[in-house]
Formats: sequence, C-alpha cells, structure tokens
Amino acid sequence: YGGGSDDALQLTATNEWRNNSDEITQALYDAGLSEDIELELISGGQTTDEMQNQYSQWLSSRQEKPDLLAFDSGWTLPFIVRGQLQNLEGELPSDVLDTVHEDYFEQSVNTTTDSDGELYGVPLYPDFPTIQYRKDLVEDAGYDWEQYRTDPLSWEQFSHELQDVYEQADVAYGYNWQAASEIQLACCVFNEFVTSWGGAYFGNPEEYLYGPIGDRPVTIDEEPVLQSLRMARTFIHGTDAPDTLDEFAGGITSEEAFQWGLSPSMQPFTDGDAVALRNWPYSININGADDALGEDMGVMPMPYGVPEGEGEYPGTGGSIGALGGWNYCVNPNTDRLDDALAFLETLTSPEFQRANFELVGHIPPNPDILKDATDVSIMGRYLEPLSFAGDHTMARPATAVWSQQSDPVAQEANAALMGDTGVEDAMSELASRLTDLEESFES
Amino acid sequence: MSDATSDTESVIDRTAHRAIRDPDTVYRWLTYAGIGFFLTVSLFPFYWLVVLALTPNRAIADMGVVPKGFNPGAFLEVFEVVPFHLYMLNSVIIASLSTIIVLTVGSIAGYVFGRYDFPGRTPLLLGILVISYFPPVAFLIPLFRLFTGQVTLIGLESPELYNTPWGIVMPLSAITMPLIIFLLTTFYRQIPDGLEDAARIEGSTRIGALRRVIVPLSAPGVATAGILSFIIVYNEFFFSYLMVNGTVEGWSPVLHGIFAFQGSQQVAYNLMAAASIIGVIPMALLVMIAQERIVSGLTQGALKE
Amino acid sequence: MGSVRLENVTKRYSDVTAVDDMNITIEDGEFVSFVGPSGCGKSTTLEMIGGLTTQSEGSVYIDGTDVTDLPPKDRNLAMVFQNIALFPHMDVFDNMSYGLRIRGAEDEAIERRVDEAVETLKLEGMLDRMPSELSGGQRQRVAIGRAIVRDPEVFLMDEPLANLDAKLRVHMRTELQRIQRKLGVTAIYVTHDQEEAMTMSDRVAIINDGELQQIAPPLTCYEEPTNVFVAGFIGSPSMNFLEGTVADGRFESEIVSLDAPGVDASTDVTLGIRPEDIYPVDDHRAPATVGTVRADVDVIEPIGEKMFVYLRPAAADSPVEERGRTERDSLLMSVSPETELAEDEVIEVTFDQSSIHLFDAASGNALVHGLEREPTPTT
Amino acid sequence: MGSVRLENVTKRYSDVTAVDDMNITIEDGEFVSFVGPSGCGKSTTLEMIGGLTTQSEGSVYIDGTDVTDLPPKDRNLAMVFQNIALFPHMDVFDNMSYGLRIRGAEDEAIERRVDEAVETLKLEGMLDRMPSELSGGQRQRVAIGRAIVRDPEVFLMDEPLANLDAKLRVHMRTELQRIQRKLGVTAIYVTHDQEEAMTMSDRVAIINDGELQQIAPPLTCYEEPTNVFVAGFIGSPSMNFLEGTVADGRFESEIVSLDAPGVDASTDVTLGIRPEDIYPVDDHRAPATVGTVRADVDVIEPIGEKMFVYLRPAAADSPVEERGRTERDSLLMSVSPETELAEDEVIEVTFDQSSIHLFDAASGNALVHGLEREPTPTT
Amino acid sequence: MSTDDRSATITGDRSRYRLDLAVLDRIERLSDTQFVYVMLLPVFALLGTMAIWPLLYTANISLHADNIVATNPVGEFVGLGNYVDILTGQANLQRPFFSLETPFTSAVPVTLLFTVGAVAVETVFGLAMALILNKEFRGRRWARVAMILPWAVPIVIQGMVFYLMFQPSIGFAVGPLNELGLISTTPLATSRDGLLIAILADVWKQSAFMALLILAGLQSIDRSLYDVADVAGASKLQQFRTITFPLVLPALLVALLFRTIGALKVYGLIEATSGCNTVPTLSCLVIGLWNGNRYGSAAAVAFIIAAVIGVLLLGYLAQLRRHERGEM
Ligand SMILES: Nc1ncnc2c1ncn2[C@@H]1O[C@H](COP(=O)(O)OP(=O)(O)OP(=O)(O)O)[C@@H](O)[C@H]1O
Ligand SMILES: Nc1ncnc2c1ncn2[C@@H]1O[C@H](COP(=O)(O)OP(=O)(O)OP(=O)(O)O)[C@@H](O)[C@H]1O
Ligand SMILES: [Mg+2]
Ligand SMILES: [Mg+2]
Repeated sequence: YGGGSDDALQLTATNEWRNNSDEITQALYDAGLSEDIELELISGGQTTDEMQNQYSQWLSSRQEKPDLLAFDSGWTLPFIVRGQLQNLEGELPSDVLDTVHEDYFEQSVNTTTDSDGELYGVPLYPDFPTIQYRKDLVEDAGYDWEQYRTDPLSWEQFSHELQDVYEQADVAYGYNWQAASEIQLACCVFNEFVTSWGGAYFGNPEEYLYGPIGDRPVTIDEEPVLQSLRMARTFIHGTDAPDTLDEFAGGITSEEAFQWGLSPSMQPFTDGDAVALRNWPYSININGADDALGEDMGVMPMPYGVPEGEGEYPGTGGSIGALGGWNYCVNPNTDRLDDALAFLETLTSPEFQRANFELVGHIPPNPDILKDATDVSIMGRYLEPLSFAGDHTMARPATAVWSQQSDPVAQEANAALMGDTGVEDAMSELASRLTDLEESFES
Repeated sequence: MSDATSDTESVIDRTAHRAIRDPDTVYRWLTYAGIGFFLTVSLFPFYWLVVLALTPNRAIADMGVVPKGFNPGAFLEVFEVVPFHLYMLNSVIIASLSTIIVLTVGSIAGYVFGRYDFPGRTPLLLGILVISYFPPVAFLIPLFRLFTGQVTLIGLESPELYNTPWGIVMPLSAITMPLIIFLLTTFYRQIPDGLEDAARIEGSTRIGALRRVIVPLSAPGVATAGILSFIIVYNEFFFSYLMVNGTVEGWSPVLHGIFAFQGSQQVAYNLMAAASIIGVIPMALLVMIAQERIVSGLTQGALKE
Repeated sequence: MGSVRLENVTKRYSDVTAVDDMNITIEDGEFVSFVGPSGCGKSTTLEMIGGLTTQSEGSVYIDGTDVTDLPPKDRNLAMVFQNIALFPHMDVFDNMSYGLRIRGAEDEAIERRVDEAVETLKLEGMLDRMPSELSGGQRQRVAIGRAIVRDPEVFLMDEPLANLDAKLRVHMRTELQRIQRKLGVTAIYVTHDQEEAMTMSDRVAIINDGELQQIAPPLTCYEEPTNVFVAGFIGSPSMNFLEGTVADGRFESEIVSLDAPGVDASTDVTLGIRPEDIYPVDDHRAPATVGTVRADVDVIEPIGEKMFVYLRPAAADSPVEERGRTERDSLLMSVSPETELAEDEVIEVTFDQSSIHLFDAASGNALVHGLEREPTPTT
Repeated sequence: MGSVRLENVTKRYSDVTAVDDMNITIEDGEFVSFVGPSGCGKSTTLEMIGGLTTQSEGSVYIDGTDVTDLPPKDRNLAMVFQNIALFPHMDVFDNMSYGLRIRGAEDEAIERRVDEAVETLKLEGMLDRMPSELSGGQRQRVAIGRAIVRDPEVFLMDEPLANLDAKLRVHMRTELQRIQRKLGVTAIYVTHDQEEAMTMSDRVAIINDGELQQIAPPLTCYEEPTNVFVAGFIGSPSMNFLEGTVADGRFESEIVSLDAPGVDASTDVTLGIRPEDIYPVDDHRAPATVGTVRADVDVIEPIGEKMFVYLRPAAADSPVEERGRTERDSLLMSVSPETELAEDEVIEVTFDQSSIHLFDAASGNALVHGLEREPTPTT
Repeated sequence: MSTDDRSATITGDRSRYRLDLAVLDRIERLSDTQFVYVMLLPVFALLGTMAIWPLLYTANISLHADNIVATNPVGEFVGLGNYVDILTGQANLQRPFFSLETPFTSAVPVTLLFTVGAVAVETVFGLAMALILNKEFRGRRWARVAMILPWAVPIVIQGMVFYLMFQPSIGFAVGPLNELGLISTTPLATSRDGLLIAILADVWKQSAFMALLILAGLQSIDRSLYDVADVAGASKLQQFRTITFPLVLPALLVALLFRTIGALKVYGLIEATSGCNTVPTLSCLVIGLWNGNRYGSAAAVAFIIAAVIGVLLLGYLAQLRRHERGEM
C-alpha cells in the first residue's frame, strides 16, 4: 500500500494537468526531462484552501512524498517563512536561476522568493484577469474596444460605453464580475479596484506588500479605496443609491454579483447573455471556443481608475489585474532532490512552456515566450492583451497573516458593496480589524 | 348553479361525515398525503441532480426544472475522466471496515451500557458522548502525526497509516462510536431480560447470548446502526480528505473522486451531479438490503413481556 | 451428582425482601415442588439457583460446590421460565435445539432428541413455526421442550404447565416425571397447582412471604401442616378455621365445643378442619366424629364428582339469621353429590375426630394433628 | 345490551384452520367459559370477538349488530390477554387505569375504581411498581385489573388466572363472578382449568380442533357429554373408556360384559365410566352398580382427600400378567383415601349403573347417559 | 434457515468454542462489574487512541499561543489566554464570537439559530416520516429507500444542489421565492437568507436520519400492546400518545441528541452553500483559524464549541435520566 509506485517522482498537479497527464508527461520528456524519471501526478486538494491545509499537514509531518508541490502563488510565502520548503538557490543550475529571476514575470517570481530574494519555487504559470466582452454587441452599438487591447480605457468610459451597449443589446446581463464574500473578492476583484484607483491595502506595495507584519501602514480606509468602492457600488446600484459616483454610468452589473463566484458570473457570458466579464485566462479558452462565442469575443486589459502613475503609491493606478498563478516547490524532505530539480529545470524550457500553453492554457511565466505563442489556437488570438495584462498586475499581500486578513477584507468589501454598511464605516471597520491582526501577529 | 353548490356542499358534508364516522379513512388519506409530500421533498433534489447531469455543463444557466439539452454521456464521462468506480470501491471498502469495527465494538459497549447497571456507568456514557461534541478538526493534528509515524509510544514508532484505509477507518470508527453506542444502548435496553436468561441457562456465555439472541433481536437497531455508520463513513469529509493523498492507489475515497470534477476555477457541475447520482447507488442498495433486515428482524409481536 | 442446597439465602430488591433466609437441601434425583402465594418468592429462588439473579446473602450449593460465582452456563441446569421467554426470532426447532447447538451436539443427536421431545409434547408439525404463530399452550410446551431435550443435572421449572388444559397437564405431568426419573436429574418445580405438587413431588416446599414454611412429602404437608399458613394453603378448597380456646382438655369456640384430650395448651387456639372432614350428623359413611354444629345451608355448589356446601353456623346462643357472614365464621363442607340437601335448610354437622388440627393462635404453629380417641363418646 | 353471536365464523392461517365454522350465541349477562385442548382455537375466537383478528369467514354480532367492520375500540369490550401484555413503560397504576384515562374518566373516579380493583386483586402497595418488578402472578393480576376497572359490555378473559395459586384463584373466581354480576356484563372466559369453568360459568363451550363440540351448563357437560371428546375432556382425571359392542341389550367388551337395556344400537360402541363411578365390589357406599371387572392394582396415588387407583384389568380369558399396559385398557378408579388397598393386589370392581355412558364408536356421538335400571339384578 | 446453514453454525461454533474456551470461561466467571469493564476494553482502546489522546493533545495546543510564522505552529504556553481572548471578543476572529447586534453574522447566535431551526423541523419531519414508513402499504420498500436516500448524499453534493438552486443565474428557486417576499434576490449573499437555505438543505438531508432512528424504534415495539390499547378503546391518536410516543422516545431522544450535536458543529454545508463569511457558524471559526495556521486559537474554539454543546445538552441529559429512571 502507500502512495503508489515507490520509484516515481510524485507531484501534486492541477486538474488541467491531471486530466491530460499523458500529454503533459510527454511534453516534459520532449522538453528534455529524462525518461528515466517516472512521474506520478496526484491531487493536492480541490480548492486552494484545502490544498493549503493538506500541504501544511504533509510538510509539518515531514512526509517524503510528494516530492514536488504545486503552490498557489497566494500562499507560497507563509510556507517559505516557516521554513517548510526547499531553498533552490545553489541547488538549481545558475542559468536556470537567472532565467527565473530575470526573465519571468516579476510579480510571479516575487510570490516564491523570501525577503532576501532567494528562490523557493519555480513559477508554473501566472494568472491575471482581463475583460472579456462581446465584440459583436460592442460594435453594433458603435464602439470599438479592439483599440484598447494594449491601451486600456478608464472605468468611467468603460461604464458609459458598456451601459450604452447593454441598453442596445438584447442581453440579460451587462458587466459581470465577482462580488461574493469569498477570497476571490479579497485577493483579486477588490484588490484590482483599489489598486487601479491608486489605493493599497498596506501602503506602498513595493515596500509593504509582503510585510513586515505589524510594521506597515494599513491604508484601506483611504480615499482612493473609498472611491473605488463607490464606483463599484455605482455599477450595481446605479447612481441614485447612497455612496455612489454620479459621473459613472450605473446599473450595469446585476445584484446577483453579490453571490457570484467565478463560474456563476461566467455562465451567462458563455451563453452569450452578458456584455462583458472579468475573469481569468482559463475562461478565454472556454468562451473563445467556437461552440461558445468564438471570434465574437474580445479581450482587453482591465480598465483603470486613475491613470497609470497617478496613484497614491508606486505601482498603483492604471490598469491592474490581480496576480494569481501557481509555482512548483520542492518538498525539503524528499529523497529525490535531483530528479525534482531536473523537473523544475524542464519547467523553464521554452518548448515546455509553449506546450503547456497550448495543451491546457497555462500562460507561460516567461513573457517572451508568451509573446511568441501567436500560433496557439484561441489563446493565440489574445496574446496582446494578455501580455499587457501580465505586465500590469498586483499580487495579493500574501504574508503569513493574509489568510486571517482575507476574510475580513472579503466580508467588509462585500458589505460595503451590498450596502449593509456605509462605505466609510465598512472600511474604517476593516482598517481596524486589519490593524488588530497586524498587531497580534507582529513578527 | 345553486344546484351545483349544494351538490358540492353535500359532497363536502358527506366527506366530513364519513371522516368523523370513520377516522381510519382520514388516517389513510393523511398517510397518502404524507407519502406524497415526503416523496416529493426527498426526491426532488435527486431529480434536480438528474437535470443537472443531463444538461451539458456549458448550458447550466438559468435552469428550470427540465434539463436543457440531453447529454446522458455525462454518466459515462464520469468514469472516463477519473476512475470513479475505483474511488467508489475504496469508499465501500473503507465504509465496510469501519462498519464492522463500529458494530462489533459498539454492540458490545451498547450491550453493556444497555443491560448492566454498574458503578461508573453514567459518567462513562457521558464521557463517550463528550467525544462527539468536538469538531473533527480537533482530532486531526494529533492523529495526523500519529498516522505519519511521528509519535512514539513506549519506544515504538506509531505505524504509518497515512494513505492506507486504516488512516480513515480508525478515526472514523472512533468518531461514529458515540452515536452507535447510544443508539444500541437504547435498543438493547428494550429487550426483555427473560430471553437472555433463557439463553444463558441453555449454556450460552454472556457473549454467546449477546451474539445469538440480543443482537438478532435488536435487528432494527443494529441494522440502523449499520446503515448509519456506513453512510457516515462513506460521506465523511474531513478525514477522508486529509488522511489520504487523493490517489486511487492511496485509498482515496469517493469524495476525492467527486472533487476531481471541481477545478479551482471551473466546475463540471454536470459531471458532479452525475457522479453524485452514481455515488449514491451503493447507499441505495444498502438501505434497501438493510431495511429488509429491519423488517424481517422482528416478526410481529415478537417481543413478549 | 445434582443435589441443591440453599444456605441462608436472602434476596432483597430495593424495597422488598423477595426471599428471606431460605435454607433448603434437595437430594440428588429428588423432585421437589415449590408452592406458595403469588409473589412469595418462588421464581426468585429458582433464579438464584439458576444463577440468573445473585442472592443478596447466603450461598447456593449444587452438588456440594458453592456456585455463587459460577455463571448459569456452568451450572448445568435446564430451566422452564414462567414468562416462557421463547426466542422470537427462531422457529420452534431452533428454540428447542438452542441448548444442544450451543453445546455443539451432533446434528443427528439434535434431531433425535428434538423429535423425542416433540412427541412427548404433542407438538408434531409445528417445528418450523415461529413463536408468534403458536397458541399460548403451544408456546409453553416449546419452552418445556427447550429444557427437556438437554441432559442437565438439575431441572428448574417455573409454572411449566400453567397454560395447558387438564388432559395435557396430566399427560405432561407423567411425562415430566418419567423424563426426570429416566435422566435421574434433580427437579425443582414451581407450581400453583396443588394437585400437581401433590402428585408429582417427593417433597413439597411451601413458601410464604419469602420464608420457607414447611418442606415435607405431600401427604405430610396435607395431613400434618406445621402451621396455620400451610394448613390453609394446602388443600382446595381451603381448611376451615375456628378460633377458640383450649382449657381442661376441651376446645371451646363460639359455634362448637368439643373434647380435645391430650392437648395440654391452655391458650387461644385455632381449630382447623378440612371441608371433606365435615359430615352431616346422619351420614352413614362418616368415621368417628366429634362436636356438633348447627348451621344454615347457605350455598350449594355441585362440581361434578363432589358438592361444596357453604354453611352459616349458628352460634350456640344466637339465632342463625342475626349473624353476618364472614370467611372466618362460615364453614365449607364437601360431600358427595348424592347427599340430599337444600339451600336454607338447617342441618347439623360434625367433624372427623382424627382430622382435626389445633394450632397455637398466637404463633400459628401446629399443636396436634388429629384428636386422640378418648373414651368420651361423640355426640 | 351485550349479547354475542358468532355465525359460521372461520379463521384460517396460511396452513392451519384455527377456528372452523363456529356458531355460538351468548346471551346478555351470561358467563360462558371456553375450554378445549391447547391450540384448539380459544384465543383466536376471543380475538375475533374482540376485533383484533379478522375472521376469514362468517360474522360476529355484538348486541345484535354485525361488528365485522367495527374496530375494537368501538366494540366496548374489556379483555385480559393470555400473554398478559402489560405496558412496560407504565407503572401498575397507569397500566390499570389506562382504559379509563383513554376514555377521559375523572381523576377521582379513576382513583376510586383502581383502588377497588387493587383491593379485589390483593395488589396493595404495588401501584407504583413497574411491570418488570412484579412476579408472574402479580403481572397477571394487573392485567386483570386493567380489564375490570372498566365498565364494558363484554368481558373477554383469556386464561386470566393461569399463574395464580389455588387460594387466590378461588378468591379471584368469586370476585370475577361478583363483578360480572354487579356490572351485568356478558363474560367469555377461556380457561384450561375445568373446575374454574365448572364453578363459574352459566354455560361451558367445549372446543376441539377449531370446532365447537358442546355448549351447555357445566353439569350437563359433565353428566351428558355429547360425544367421546367432551366426555374424555371434561372431568379430571379423565373418564375411562372401554371399546366393545352392543347386541341384544348387552354390552360386551374384552374385560367386562354387562346388561345395557334400552340401548337399541347394535354396533361397535365405546363405554365411558368416570373414575369416581367405579367401586370395589365390596364398597358399602356404592350405589346401584353393574358389571364386574377383575383387575390388578397397578399404582395407588393418594392425593389428600381422595386416592387414585390405577387398575390393570384382566381380560376374561387372559392372565393379568400377559397384557401390556396401554391407556385404553387400563382403568382409573378414584376412591376415598380410607379404602384399604395394596399395590399388586387383585380386586374386583364394578360400575355405577346410572353413570355409564355409551358412545357410537364410529362417530363418537353419545348414545345414552346412564343405563336404565332393569329388573336384571347386578352382581 | 436451511439445514445446511444450521450445521454450518454448529460446526463453526464448536471450533470457536474450543479455541476461545479459556478466554470466554475467564470472562464468564467475572463479576458483573468486572465483566462490564472487560467488555468495555475494546471501546476504550479505540476511543483512547483515536479520540481521547488526540483531544488531550489538542487541549494542550489550545493552551499555547498561535504561531503563524514558525515551522512549529504551536507557540509558547499562554494558559487560558486563548479562551479569555475569544470569550472577551479580543481574539481576531473572522466574525464576532458573540454579538447580539449582528445576530446573523456572529458565530454563537447563527449556530444556535441554525440548530434550533433545523433540528425542530427535522424532528417533526422525521417522526412523521417514520410513522408513515412504519405502515403497511404497497411500495413501502421503495418509499423507504427514497425517503432515506437524501441522507446518503455527500455534503458536497447536498451543498452543490442547494447552491445551484439558489444561484439566480443558474437555478429556479430565487425568483418565485423572492416574489413571495420570502428571500432577497441574492439569498446566498444575505446572512439571514443564507441561514435559511442552510436550514432547508439540512432538513432535506437530515430528516431522514431522524426518520431512520425513529423507525427502528417503532419496529421494536411489541405489537400486542396495540391490541390491548385497541380493546381499551384508545383511538389512533391516543395510541400514539400513550404507547408509540413513550416507547420510541428513547430512540427519538438519541436522534435528537446527535442531530443537535451535529447541527451545532455544522460546517461543510455552509461552506458549500453561502460560505463561512455569510453564515459564520462556530465550526467556520475553527476551520478559518486552522487554515490560517492559528492552531492554538482553533483548538480553543473547538473546546469552546464542545463546552457550548455540553451546556446545551445538560438539559437534554436531565430529561434522558428522568426517562431512564422512569423505565427502571
Ligand atoms: N399467526 C398464526 N399463524 C399460524 N398459526 C397460528 C397463528 N396463531 C395461532 N395459530 C394456530 O392456530 C391454532 C389456534 O390457536 P389459539 O391461540 O386460538 O389456541 P388456544 O385455543 O388459545 O390454545 P392455548 O390454550 O394453547 O392458548 C393453534 O394451532 C395455533 O398454532
Ligand atoms: N426487579 C424487582 N424489583 C422489585 N421487586 C421485585 C422484583 N422482582 C420481583 N420482585 C418482588 O419480589 C417478590 C417475589 O417475586 P417472585 O417473582 O419470586 O414471586 P413468585 O413467587 O414467583 O410469584 P408468582 O407465583 O406470582 O410468580 C414479589 O413480591 C415481587 O413483586
Ligand atoms: Mg413467579
Ligand atoms: Mg390461547
């Protein structure tokens, strides 16, 4: 009994990989991985939370298997902080290290390095949202959003034009995004609104995104944040409701958004029943398929609240997509370190990244490779906006205390959006809750 | 018109009259109404699952109560995407092992608590009950360490039960135990003393009497306890999730099989629904077989004062 | 091999003393009946012998060994329970063969013994019925069957024939005796039926209120009861009792006075006389009698082979009509059905001298059984 | 108000006919006992009257109405169950008062009636015991109590006294009769105890194999049984039967021949004679007798007020020793205990002429009860 | 039982008899108290290693501070500090532990509301179902299977079904119910409605559990008691009140006890429908803390849950004891 054949290199893998394990394995071999290394792909858990628990069980009990673990970029850091992952500096060949450090999407690499910049994992793919829209409807209404592929428009303009399209078109939904009180809201949707308005959770992201806990400002109750919330409220409640912005067009998002996670928000769009959708690249593959919207779908980067560079903090303002994605890290207890390293090295190869993009839609973590992948079907059509979005991302503040903070963020943001509490009240409440957490877990 | 009214009135009248004179009819109709109500309530969500399963995943939106599209292939796809049957087999094995342990150990305990009065009975029973107060996560950390061989007891390293059926079976047996003990205690208590006396005089040991007389006589209770523990284990989430690594070879139960259809971003609702329907089949079979036992266990009027 | 001894055995439930300091020795192979009023502790005593109830005090010996700590299965007994206690989930065959199967007997032996028992018990054709498909008497017979198929050292039977009709009862009595003799086992038999106790037993134990009153051969209990309780309990209909005093060799009561030579007590006594020992004075079949009671015939009850006559005695000094009718001062006489009597007739009756019992009124203990035949002639 | 009529009532279980085409009419206020061998269908009949079992065929009438479709609760009956069936979760008081409480009687009335019943049943001080804390007899009394506290139209009692001792039984008999009379209810009473049936009932119904054999007043059943079954069943010990033939006014059998004038059959017959109607030829108390049988005294069984003598008759032509001993050809004689007899003695006995019964051997039906006194002198 | 079976039993039994003779004999000679404790050994062994030892271990953890940055998540010893923090509201939990101002978003009120609502309805439904299933009617077998089946559905699926039903863009349930004014347009995002849906889902699944236990209780009632009641003139209703109910009460109480405990611990269902942020039950707190590697606080909340359950069940147990005493 036990975890399968003893001589295989065991790694946790995403569903996409496990559903295509033969092809992926072959791609890895094709990209230079020794065929002597047998791969066993297992599930680490279905939701990211569950994987996190599972990993912390495995690692704190010093299990030898799995040898490699796929880590959500949102919570790789706490494991690094706790010293539960293999430091890759000095283990991987230096050219590999250099490639990762220098050529990869920087934000992605940041999620897997410690405060000294030492690498603990190799990004598998980065993830960042874009706006998908019904190109046909937009054009019918007399607009052209293709021009914003690498030159995003502002939220204000977006709201007006979208409202116009929505009114003219015979669809049930306008702009779909996810406002449910879930991690998605905290890590990403709300984060995007806030950052594009020039605000931040913890002050200057370049300085404070990953700590020091307790020693950084909590800036969630500042004006840009409030403005971004007012804007989002306008999208849902219209301009007549309290705490909304008159200069925006309202009523473009259904109230259903309050209980929308990813799938429910996407469904109507896939069915052609919505004008636009905020979602991750995986959905481009789905919605852009010929049996869905096909060529009628357009993709553009997220709109901005304040223009790039005009935000309160460096790196804020402009079009911002939250950064997600996955990294591969090595179990420090493995007895197959060399094979694991060989695997990681293969991950950095352009052949494999392309294959992975093509097979399962994982965006190459190396932007250069992404740019060259025009021949990939569906995704290939949207390389420009994707590349642009990849360069304009904001990671979540994934410190050790983030898992405690994400719930309050989601709760208060959701409450503010729904209107249970005033925007200001909600954010000052949030600020105090975050501060409390910061203080009680001061490192 | 007025004729019709008086007609209906008299029908109502007559019905009411009949109802008063013959309340049995009323009970019968009440029973039928109840059957109808509960069957609808119980089965509707299953119907809804079928609707979901038949609707292609992409089309699952604005669902009414009829499938949008007809895609019975989902029921096959379930097995193509993951070895769902193997997950089910794992689950059935795990649930069976647990049920055997729970029934054996629990029967003895229930028997003792139900039929003997001894010093410490009540505190012990309460102590066992207290175990069920705790959320499963309260047991998880130490058990995980135990099963991964990190705990040394009297110089012996604990056996590696992680990724074996026992890693799930043992804790779940323990956690199901309080319920089963309480249940069987009440059942054993209801069996007349005389029968056990008779068996013992005839040469049974106390254990023999338990096995041959008490257990068969508490058949409804034992069958219920069996169904309960089987279903509890089959459906359990926490340990089933965390005590195995999710591979079929690692004894992962059906839960992992169902989760295989739930990606982190996109959920294959249709496959989950189909898998659920398939996954419930062993339960349905069990309920059918076991409830036969419930019925045949006691021929009517069997328990004599 | 199967003697049973109870030594100072007491059983107390929270508020009741069911059995009180019981001492009985039953010889190997003996057949002893327990009789006594409902609730006197018969079943409890049996259960203690069987090991189903633990005595509060005292010891039980089987075959000379103290079995207090021995579980029932090692006492090698068979028992018929008062509440029958058939296993409801087993058919008749399985019920009857339970003990044999438990002890791992051969199939063939089981079949043979069950067949034998079925014949004895007249249960042919019922082997595969479930207990719920049997009549009350059939269930009871199955319960007996469960005990007799085995070959124990001691049979304990608690009212095994309570639900059977007279004919079957008589048949079963003989059969049980036959089996008991054949196997040579000791038998302890609880019954409420005196005839049963009388005809079947070597000795009868009479229990009252948890206490043993007398244990003796049947006729001794009948003819020489140790106390008023036994005298009144044994015999049906019950013995008549007259309260009185003895002085100077003469018994005096309200309704009768008679010579009681040889009785040297001079206190309050109770005179006991059985219904069949009372005769109309003119009955030519009467043996030597003593005393005369004038009485009113109250009720006549013919029951086949005999006739019960309820008499309202007239006190020597008060007219018949004036006296209330209570149990104590009415007399029951049993005569042959041919006797010519009419209700409300006034007759004179007399007592069989040799069958008069005198008891100490205070303690209830017997003083004499049968008055001596003295020169004094009877009336 | 409470007459009960069964019309062609039949009850079949899958493989058994428990009750077979039963026709009985019981008058209002009458006390009828059902007797018969175990498993003959007594309880089943009662259950059908009570509405607990539905007859397979036929109709039951209570008070003239067909109650086939009436549920038990509307039949206004009280019933004592053979299997006692006390509610295990209620104490004695609650068990007894159940029916009253259900019918919404006043608390005070309930208390009063339960108190009355408790006294009748001698259950003082047990009101708050649970059934498991009672002895067998006490349970049975509680079950009776549950029925008698109510005031129904019909009492159905199934072996209500089976577990009680003689004294209590006698007491309960009188009490049950008293209550029945007082309330004026119809009572149907199942018992295996003939004395009970004989002393309590207005009429006795004898049932065999699901079929009614005879329903008549007790003495009639005893003295004029309609057939061999009744004759053998009623009376304890049972009647002696001799197979023989009648020809020319003379009964001839292997062991005896006697004049049977007035019997005009000329077929095979069975002669029946009760043990108490057999006398030693020299008994001076004997009435007019007929026939002589020479027999060997096999066993003597003294049981208090009488003595049973088992005789092995010698056939007229074979020596006593040669003959096997079977039930049919042995004779039981009941004599007074004073009779001087010794085992193995050879004696001559004779039959009370007026108590000889003759039955048709084929059908079993009675031909005559008591032979006519003819000029032919007895031996 | 066929003859073959019978002989098999005998031979099987005999060999076992010899094998275990010594042990069984030893057991048989024990006094009642000794016997009882010997018989309880397996339970104690199992519960000891699988439940009691882990609980002690966790109890120890609950006395230590959280440590979310070190390899060892168990921090220094702080005594009852975690408990004090939680109960005084000083701990940073995802939702307040106890606040009457926001009853639908604080753990204790939400949990209690869920428990009372769900268990009350489940008891009524369960009893009704059991009574119906105890009757004879055509197709009873299938009706039983059908009615018990919901209980056999994994929580994930149960959650999914109700989640989808109440997802306005997917299911059908929101519109009509919203028009009736029963729920808001986004019930899964509204704490009150989310709670309601959770109760509904729980009732669907768990009524069967009640029914099953009660049914088994009904089955073991001696039928002849009903004969007695019939003759005594009891109507169906009275029979229910005086016989059926008191005699199934022990089984019903056990069912009630365990459903109450189960409901007080509810987690998976919530996570699968509205989510812990919307309907924050007590167990949600534990899992949230645990996910954040705050083992000390998680353990403390777990023990507080146990204490809350314990307190709530005291009343129940008093009832049970009364009942038992009545029965003895
Ligand atoms: N449920 C049943 N299924 C089959 N046979 C039955 C059933 N109930 C009773 N019988 C049979 O019907 C016959 C009559 O039974 P019943 O209980 O009426 O007898 P009874 O006269 O009361 O006998 P007893 O004096 O032994 O109580 C018996 O032979 C019995 O075995
Ligand atoms: N569990 C108990 N708790 C309290 N009292 C009990 C218990 N069991 C029996 N008794 C009482 O003990 C006494 C003796 O009971 P036992 O059963 O030995 O009587 P019994 O002689 O068999 O009577 P019966 O002839 O009525 O069966 C009775 O008064 C009974 O009420
Ligand atoms: Mg008794
Ligand atoms: Mg009967």
